[in-house]
Amino acid sequence: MIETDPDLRAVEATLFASDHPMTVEQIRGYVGDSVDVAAALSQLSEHYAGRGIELVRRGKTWHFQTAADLAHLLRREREESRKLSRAAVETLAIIAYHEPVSRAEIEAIRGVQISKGTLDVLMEAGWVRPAGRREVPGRPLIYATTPAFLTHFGLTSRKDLPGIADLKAAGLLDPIDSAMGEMLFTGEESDAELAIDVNNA
Amino acid sequence: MIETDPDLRAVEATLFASDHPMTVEQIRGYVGDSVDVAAALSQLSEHYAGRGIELVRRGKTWHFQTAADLAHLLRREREESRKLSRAAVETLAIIAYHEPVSRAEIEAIRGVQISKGTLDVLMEAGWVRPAGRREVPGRPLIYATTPAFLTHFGLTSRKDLPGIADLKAAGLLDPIDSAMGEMLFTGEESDAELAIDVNNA
Amino acid sequence: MTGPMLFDAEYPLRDESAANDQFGSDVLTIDIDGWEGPLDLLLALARNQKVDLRQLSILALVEQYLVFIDQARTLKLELAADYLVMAAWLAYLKSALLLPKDPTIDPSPEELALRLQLRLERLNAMRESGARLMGRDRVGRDVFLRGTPEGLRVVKARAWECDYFELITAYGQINARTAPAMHIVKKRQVMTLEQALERVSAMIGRAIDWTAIHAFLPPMADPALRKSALASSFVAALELAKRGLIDLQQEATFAPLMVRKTAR
Repeated sequence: MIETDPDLRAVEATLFASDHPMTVEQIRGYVGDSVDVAAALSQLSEHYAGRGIELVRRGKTWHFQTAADLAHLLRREREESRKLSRAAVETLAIIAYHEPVSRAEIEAIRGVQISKGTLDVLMEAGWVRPAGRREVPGRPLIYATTPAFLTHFGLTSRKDLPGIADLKAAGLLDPIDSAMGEMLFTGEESDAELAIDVNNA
Repeated sequence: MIETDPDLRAVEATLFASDHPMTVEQIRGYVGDSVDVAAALSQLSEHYAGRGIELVRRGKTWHFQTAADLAHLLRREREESRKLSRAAVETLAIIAYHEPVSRAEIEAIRGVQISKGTLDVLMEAGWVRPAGRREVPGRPLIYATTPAFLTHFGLTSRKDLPGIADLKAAGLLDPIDSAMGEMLFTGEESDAELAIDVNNA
Repeated sequence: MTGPMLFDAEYPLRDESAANDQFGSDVLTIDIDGWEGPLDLLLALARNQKVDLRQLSILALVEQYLVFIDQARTLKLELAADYLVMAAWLAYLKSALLLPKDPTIDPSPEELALRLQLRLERLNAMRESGARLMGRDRVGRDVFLRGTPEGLRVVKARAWECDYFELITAYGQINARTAPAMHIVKKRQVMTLEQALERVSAMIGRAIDWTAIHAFLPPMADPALRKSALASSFVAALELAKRGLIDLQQEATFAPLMVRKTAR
């Protein structure tokens, strides 16, 4: 009987008790080397399929979560997470679809400079991290998404990003046209925007 | 099939996501009045019986928890080994050879004071324990070794410890002695020069 | 075709636009602050053409942008420099597109228009992707992790290291260090004062003239013994001099000590 398999129980209990998603190696650290963790995980995720709780994989990590279609029941008393600004959402999307990208590349796509706070917000949320430097003059920092990004947005891997295959096929994720960028968008302050006297804040 | 019963799924997800144990009424507040929560709970607890996760009832409230017999998995020990300091090794040796001894006695034998931390480390290692008080003025604590000490050093009893004579025979008393000797008899000979030799006894 | 179309109500990021749909200039006064740069404005204008961005009429778009900027200026709104740079560039692009083709211009106006279009497509793609990303089942909003995880703990146990040899050596050293000090001096080969007296007295009979004291020393290899012999012989010489048997003489400090039998 599947329920009494001690390896399965051990993996199930470990993931259930953990307060963060775990990799196979991390789980093995708790249940012992003798357990085939990967096999147990795949059996478990089958077992939980269609239930109120699901076992899901995000990148290299696994965790239990409630089934997405039950959101309407549970959302009620949960606070909506603070809304991200439009600039932050776009910046996150650019990093996720193009990673790794430098700040200048993000700016070239958006056509404006990004204010300092935007990347900070994304890093504070744990979705974005600096991922080294680009070996070009100036050695700019480049940014990439984190495992927590995959977890939060329910992505098994970056290949799961909505529409990424189509965008790639359409050439929209190619390195940006720097000629045009230089012509139009060098060194301009974006925060000023269309600075107005008639602000309707 | 049990897994697809929507009422069951709803109750399962609600309890999983809740940050406190819930009564039947509280659960009903989430899943709706149409659901027979009590029946769903009893079906669920049957389903989870014997797995790594258990649905348990405490008084009027229900919650999920990791199976009690797997609690040992959730606590993983990581050993970090560190070398005992020179002072600690000497203190341990003195306790082993002279037990039970008070701190003042240890200091008298070592010829150096010991810091409080030294005895603490030996007790943390499980090799030394307080063994009552000496019935002298001030009633100082006295210390002795533990069975774990014998085990660690592979001794059947303290009588296995080599005596001073054994140590001497093994050359273990020599290092300091010979160093002193060299200092006295080589370095200084040149100064003697015309010293008149009266002590040729 | 300019003003009202700019603020199509379907553009979701600007709520106030619907009410001001009909009057371009009014719209400008209330909503001009919402743009995130000229490219953003261009994209909003482009979406108002309600065609696939790939079928976009760049000329119409350029026209709209220029009109928009013009209106902003008539309203004496202060325009950020980048909007004006874009306007200048678009005005150039417009004239280049309208004029008869000049094959010497590189890149050609058509090429530039294509690049502009691609940029708009890109920005649009990222904007839509961002929205789709935000709309996914997100942890904490749509799906939930366990409310009360027991948590996994790693308990750090410090293991102290010490082996048996270290232990007993340490004890040996304490003993060695604290044992009462006993000094043993090595037995050395020496020439005693008695030996020296005997030897010097015996030899002095033969020495008629001044002789260095070294000559009275026995031939010996060991320098230590030689020193001892020298010292003893020196003391012996003093003793013999005191008895009046020999004379001693030294010409200068550290000069050889000369010995001879007392002249009678």
